[in-house]
Amino acid sequence: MQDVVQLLFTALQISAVYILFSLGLTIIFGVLKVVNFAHGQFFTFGALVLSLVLRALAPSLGHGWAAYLLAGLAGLAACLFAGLVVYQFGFKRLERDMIGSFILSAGLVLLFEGIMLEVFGGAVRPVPALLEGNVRLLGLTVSSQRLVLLAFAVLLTAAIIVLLQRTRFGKALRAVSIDHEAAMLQGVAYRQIALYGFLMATAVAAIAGMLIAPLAAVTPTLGDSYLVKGFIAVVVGGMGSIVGAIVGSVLIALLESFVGFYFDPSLANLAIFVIVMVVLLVRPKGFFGND
Amino acid sequence: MTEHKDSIGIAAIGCVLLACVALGSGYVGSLMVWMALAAALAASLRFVLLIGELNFASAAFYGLGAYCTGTIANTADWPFAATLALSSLLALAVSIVFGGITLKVKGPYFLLIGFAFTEAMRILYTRTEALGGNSGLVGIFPPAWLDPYYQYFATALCFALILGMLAIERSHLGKIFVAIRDNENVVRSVGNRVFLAKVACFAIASAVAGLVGSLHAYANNVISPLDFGFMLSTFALAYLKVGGEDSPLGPVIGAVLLVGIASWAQSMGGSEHILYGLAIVLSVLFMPKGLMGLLERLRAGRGGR
Amino acid sequence: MADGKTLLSGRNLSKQFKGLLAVSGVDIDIRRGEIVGLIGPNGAGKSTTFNLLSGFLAPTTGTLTIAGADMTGASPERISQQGLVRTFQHGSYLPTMTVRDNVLIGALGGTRNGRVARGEQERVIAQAIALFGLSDHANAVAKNLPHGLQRLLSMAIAFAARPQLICYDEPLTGLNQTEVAETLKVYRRLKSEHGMSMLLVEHNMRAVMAICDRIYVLHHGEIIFTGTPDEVKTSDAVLKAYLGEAHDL
Amino acid sequence: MTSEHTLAVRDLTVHYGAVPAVTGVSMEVKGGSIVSLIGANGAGKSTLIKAITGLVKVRSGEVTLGGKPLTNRAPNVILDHGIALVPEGRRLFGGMTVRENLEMGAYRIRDAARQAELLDTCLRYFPDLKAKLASDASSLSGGQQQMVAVARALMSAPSVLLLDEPTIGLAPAFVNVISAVVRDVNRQGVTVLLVEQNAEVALRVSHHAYVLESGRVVKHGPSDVFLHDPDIKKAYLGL
Amino acid sequence: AETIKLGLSIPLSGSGANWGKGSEWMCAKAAQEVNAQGGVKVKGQAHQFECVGYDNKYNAAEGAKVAQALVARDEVKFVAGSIGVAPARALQSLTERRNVLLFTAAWGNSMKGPKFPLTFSQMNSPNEISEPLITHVKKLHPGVKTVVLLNPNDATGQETEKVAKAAWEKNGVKVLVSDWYERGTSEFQPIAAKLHAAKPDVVDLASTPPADAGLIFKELKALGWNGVKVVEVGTGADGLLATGKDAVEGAYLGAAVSVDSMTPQQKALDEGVRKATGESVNAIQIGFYDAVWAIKAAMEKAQSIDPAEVAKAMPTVRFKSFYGETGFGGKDVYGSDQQMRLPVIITKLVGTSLQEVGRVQK
Ligand SMILES: Nc1ncnc2c1ncn2[C@@H]1O[C@H](COP(=O)(O)OP(=O)(O)OP(=O)(O)O)[C@@H](O)[C@H]1O
Ligand SMILES: Nc1ncnc2c1ncn2[C@@H]1O[C@H](COP(=O)(O)OP(=O)(O)OP(=O)(O)O)[C@@H](O)[C@H]1O
Ligand SMILES: [Mg+2]
Ligand SMILES: [Mg+2]
Repeated sequence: MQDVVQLLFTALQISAVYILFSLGLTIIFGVLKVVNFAHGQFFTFGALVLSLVLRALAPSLGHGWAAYLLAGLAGLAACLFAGLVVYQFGFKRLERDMIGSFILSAGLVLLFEGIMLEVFGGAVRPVPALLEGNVRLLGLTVSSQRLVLLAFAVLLTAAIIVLLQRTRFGKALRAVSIDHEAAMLQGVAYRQIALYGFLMATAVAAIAGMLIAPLAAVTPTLGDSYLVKGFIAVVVGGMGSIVGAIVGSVLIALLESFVGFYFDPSLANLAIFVIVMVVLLVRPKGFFGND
Repeated sequence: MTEHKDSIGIAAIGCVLLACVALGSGYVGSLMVWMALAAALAASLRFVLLIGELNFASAAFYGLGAYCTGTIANTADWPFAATLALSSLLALAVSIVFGGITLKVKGPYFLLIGFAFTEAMRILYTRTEALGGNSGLVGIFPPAWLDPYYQYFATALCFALILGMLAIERSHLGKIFVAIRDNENVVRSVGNRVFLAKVACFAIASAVAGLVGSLHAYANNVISPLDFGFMLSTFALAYLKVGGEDSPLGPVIGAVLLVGIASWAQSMGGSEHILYGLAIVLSVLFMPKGLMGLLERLRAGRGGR
Repeated sequence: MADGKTLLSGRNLSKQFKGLLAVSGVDIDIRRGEIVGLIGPNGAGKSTTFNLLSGFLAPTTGTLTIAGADMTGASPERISQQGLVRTFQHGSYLPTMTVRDNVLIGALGGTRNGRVARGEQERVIAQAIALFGLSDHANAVAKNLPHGLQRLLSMAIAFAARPQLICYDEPLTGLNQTEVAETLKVYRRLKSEHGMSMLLVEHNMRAVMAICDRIYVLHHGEIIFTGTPDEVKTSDAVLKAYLGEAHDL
Repeated sequence: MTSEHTLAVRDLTVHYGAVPAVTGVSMEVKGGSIVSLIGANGAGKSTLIKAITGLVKVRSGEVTLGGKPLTNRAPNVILDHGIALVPEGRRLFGGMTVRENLEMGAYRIRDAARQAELLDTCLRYFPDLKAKLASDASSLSGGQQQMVAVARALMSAPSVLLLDEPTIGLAPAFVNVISAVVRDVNRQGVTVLLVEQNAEVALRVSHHAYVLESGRVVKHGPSDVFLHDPDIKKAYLGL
Repeated sequence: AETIKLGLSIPLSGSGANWGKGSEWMCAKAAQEVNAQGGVKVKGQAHQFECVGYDNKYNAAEGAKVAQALVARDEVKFVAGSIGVAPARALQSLTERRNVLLFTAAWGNSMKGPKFPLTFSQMNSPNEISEPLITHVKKLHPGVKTVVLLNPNDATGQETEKVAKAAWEKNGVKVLVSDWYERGTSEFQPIAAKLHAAKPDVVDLASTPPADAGLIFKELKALGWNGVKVVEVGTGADGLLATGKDAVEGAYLGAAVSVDSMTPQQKALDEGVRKATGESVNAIQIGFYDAVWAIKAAMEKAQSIDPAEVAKAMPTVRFKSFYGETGFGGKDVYGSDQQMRLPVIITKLVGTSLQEVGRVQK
């Protein structure tokens, strides 16, 4: 019983990162109809910049909140800038060409990974936790950083849901995802909205990368395994659906925890891929897909 | 008229590669085989694109063929031709089952289910001791009588497969494939069995991928699970896109070019990725219809003047 | 009604979409060589009925018999093999293919189902193209055709499958009156020269009245009236539900 | 109304690739009037409308509203100038409810009260939609979708309304409804450009008419002249 | 005199990039030292060494491409090092047929032995490391009764697991669980939870790469576990510390070198690798340095630059390795003397540095 509770809690914690990751993917797919393989690179880039800036600031600011805030902003800014460049000179030119933009993103993965390897090197970069130590909760031990991550995930997700469901911007994003020309005819500035959507997704990826950095091996390949899981979460949940991305992420985290615990972790990976196929057979557009 | 032009173009490229095998050193021969394998895989990907689906599982079927060949080569003393045939048939059989279940799903979902299948197969290989686990299988050699000519054989067979797929594309069956991509309800409404046609398309492409995988195993002598990860499909797609997916020549030209670049970039170490990535990015951005599209435009431009 | 002349017979057909009963208890019969119209206000359930008859939707209740065989719940392919071919309200053609290849797909469907003999394909294709006045455009790509020709093309595709019953969903929308007149001529030839029956969903009243032998009027998913064009014109119920008071026919 | 809502097109040429679809068209829709644009299939009517609303690029020539140049501006910018379009093929947002579709129509109206008011007006024009407000727009029948498309354009409170074949696929009763709505909207001061195959309907509601053939204006004049001159009817309208 | 090309098949991208980069640097450094000392003297001629390395991306297909490029295109006759079982096997399948001498850091037992007369191992494998290390740890912690094992699900992991399991059991420690995970895993919580649930005295992460090992120990610490930590074939402290922080304190490593106990010359090499990769030199990279010196010694002993001749001389040479003078052995285990004889250095993480706690010279 204790195991089950612990595992549930583990799943919850893991799913926090997956959710943040897959939210970005699903938004980009929704708005731009791009299956963006390069999403993981922004995640990685955020973490790398954070580690770099934190180290630079350590002598003067130590590892307090101030240092984190500055480093976090730097990471965010760097990612947003990269996102801006990638959108303006890349995806924008391939509007709505699913295959073309997919290949473009695959090319970007190689390009970015190569560049990051040159710039940051392949060594694992240590990143101190924002909050050190562990907390005891309901008889379970949890690292404080995980709680920070969880809190951010909940807040960001809630914010995004409100943004998409309640605001004019959100409605415009949805309309654009369905028929961008028709949306323009209603006065939606498509290019601008698409750019904002892309940057929003990029920002979420960067934040997720920076939050997981203290708990992960920060190297230029950090995002790779999240990418695969993130995509599966999005597919299972239904591409373009926010709720779907969340449900998919939680499902994967549950599988990972339980199958990993009761069988073995490598089998858990296999199970995840099998599940995705089964789900799609039963619901060809994922749980919440309608497009 | 243009129909013949494509076939002749493909055959011509095939002949050039064969000639290079003859002229070049051992390495050039290997390079030509890799180009031919890549071209055939990309052509198989393009074949499924006829029904409008991106087949990311092509790497899985390629791997299936390779592993089937590797297993037979390591355990039984089968004739070479039988091994090739069985590898292809295995891919065919599995693809009929897989396609029969998954072809209800479309677009990005089909792409990603293929992606999942590819990764699942890869993990399965790593977990199966009989298949050599993560380190894969070794000692997959073509029979001694063929060994000196294997590079010719593999290159020629790949191009024969590409031409064979082109012939199907040009047949009535091929027209039905394209019609399904255009509007499957119309195809269905006049009484064509759409689902059957889709599975047929997928199975043909997969059988080709399986056969090419088998050739790959013999060409490299060694295979490992990571050879058949989703990156293989991604690269095949890049060949297709850079060459231009509208033309049957596209995958061939794309494969020859990009495999050539990769070989040239090999010595750049880590920067290889940068160069290769850049090549893909630039060609997608500046040649939206691939090299073939660019050629077409140039020709049209000259004709128009 | 189960005599040899009955080609299609739907009994008590209904379709429920979540909370909405889009078609309810529809009885419909089409005899060989008959041109039948299906009219009704927007949202009456005409396209839904079409989908039920052609197998694109499975009925919630009811049975469907085509050429003597029970086709209830059968797939579109099965129903087409039984001799019923339909078009769609929108985009009922293959945009990236040439006119010829579009028609070829229809002929191939017929070939598969034994209605077009193997050696006959070329002839059938040529006939279909000529019949619908597409001869000048045989090698044009469908998506580049003007809308009117695209409409004619979709009819040609269906014709090339050589069905016994062709169902056209709003085939005349977007055609000008000359084109409408030409098309009606073709319909008459389909009936007289090729012995085909036809079911038409159409809002162009003048055309419907001119061509149909019999008309079903659908309203809120139910058949409210059946009769000859003349009977329909004089029915108060129809006028009220559909034509609006001050409409001249 | 005034000339500030006069939509004018001067010497407009539009190509698809190398093929011209509209060649040197000049046209004027006087502020406050209803103008119809008629012509056979493929005459270039939709292309012209798309060029005005920024959906296709203009090769040469000029589009102006009340003298302000609007050539080749993005569709959303065009809408900001008060020009709304009911596009060919409806282009509803499938997956969003009818209500949300209408709200999207009012995207540029930020005032909630004004939005509610506009919604009321639309539902008055198309009472059938009341029952469908919460339905997915893609589940509507063809005709119902057409009503949503018209209503959605009205939700932006346009000063110029362009309609591309709004009666296509509509039952006769609804054709009359659309005509009535067009007239009513026009009485409120909205300038209307109506594209129709159905020349009779178009000529009955409009003040002035242009006939397009193979991408060129071949004839224009007051609508009643068109409607009553048998020669013109025969030559240009196939009536 | 001709310049002799030394080929390398190494990962230069992906997660193994750093191993490859460091190896390339070490090879070049050794070649430079050899050249500076007047090169390789064979039959009165002084040959120079030059290293060429290509990215094998850790898989067989790329490994085969590298093999063709090295052997068929560049006509390399000596391979001074290769990393990764799958790509190394692809290389071996060519080198043995084409009379090319091959050094490899890959541990695959299936690659070694009399069947492969031209293949040599440049690094200690679990066969050499496990038993001395585990025996030593048991000696330091006589109280431990139980252990759990975790390995990546790959060739390296599979071989390590067998040897490690046997070694623990031989020392009277019960193996409660032996688990596997997929390389490239990023979330180790479930794995840690499972290891923790077995309540072991020792956690042996065997061939788990250092950064992953750090993450696992960290999760274990969060769960409240604090026993004896072993990373059997752990190659360095940097990765462990980067991810594990204070949770890896006291971990025992079997394939690392302690910088504190390095000679000035070793320190200089460490510095160089650190510049190239950002991390301390590790046992894999050292193997590339050693291989160059071994090849030189064998060439001079055989007085030939023919790979077959050189290979014949190899088992009998003594050469200057990173760790001092040594030679080849391993006949008892592999059937031929093709294993470089290197000391097993047992180190312990104290604070942020490794301390040597034992050294076993076979
Ligand atoms: N897939 C669906 N899901 C839910 N409701 C649907 C669906 N398809 C149709 N409907 C509803 O069923 C009713 C009948 O629709 P149908 O398309 O059959 O009308 P129609 O008679 O063809 O109208 P039109 O002349 O406008 O094309 C409409 O109210 C429509 O909203
Ligand atoms: N996207 C396109 N690419 C190429 N040609 C096109 C495209 N859209 C339209 N055309 C061609 O341009 C010409 C004008 O088309 P347009 O749609 O403007 O005609 P229309 O008058 O609106 O006809 P309809 O009444 O059928 O809607 C036609 O010949 C058409 O085939
Ligand atoms: Mg309808
Ligand atoms: Mg039009």
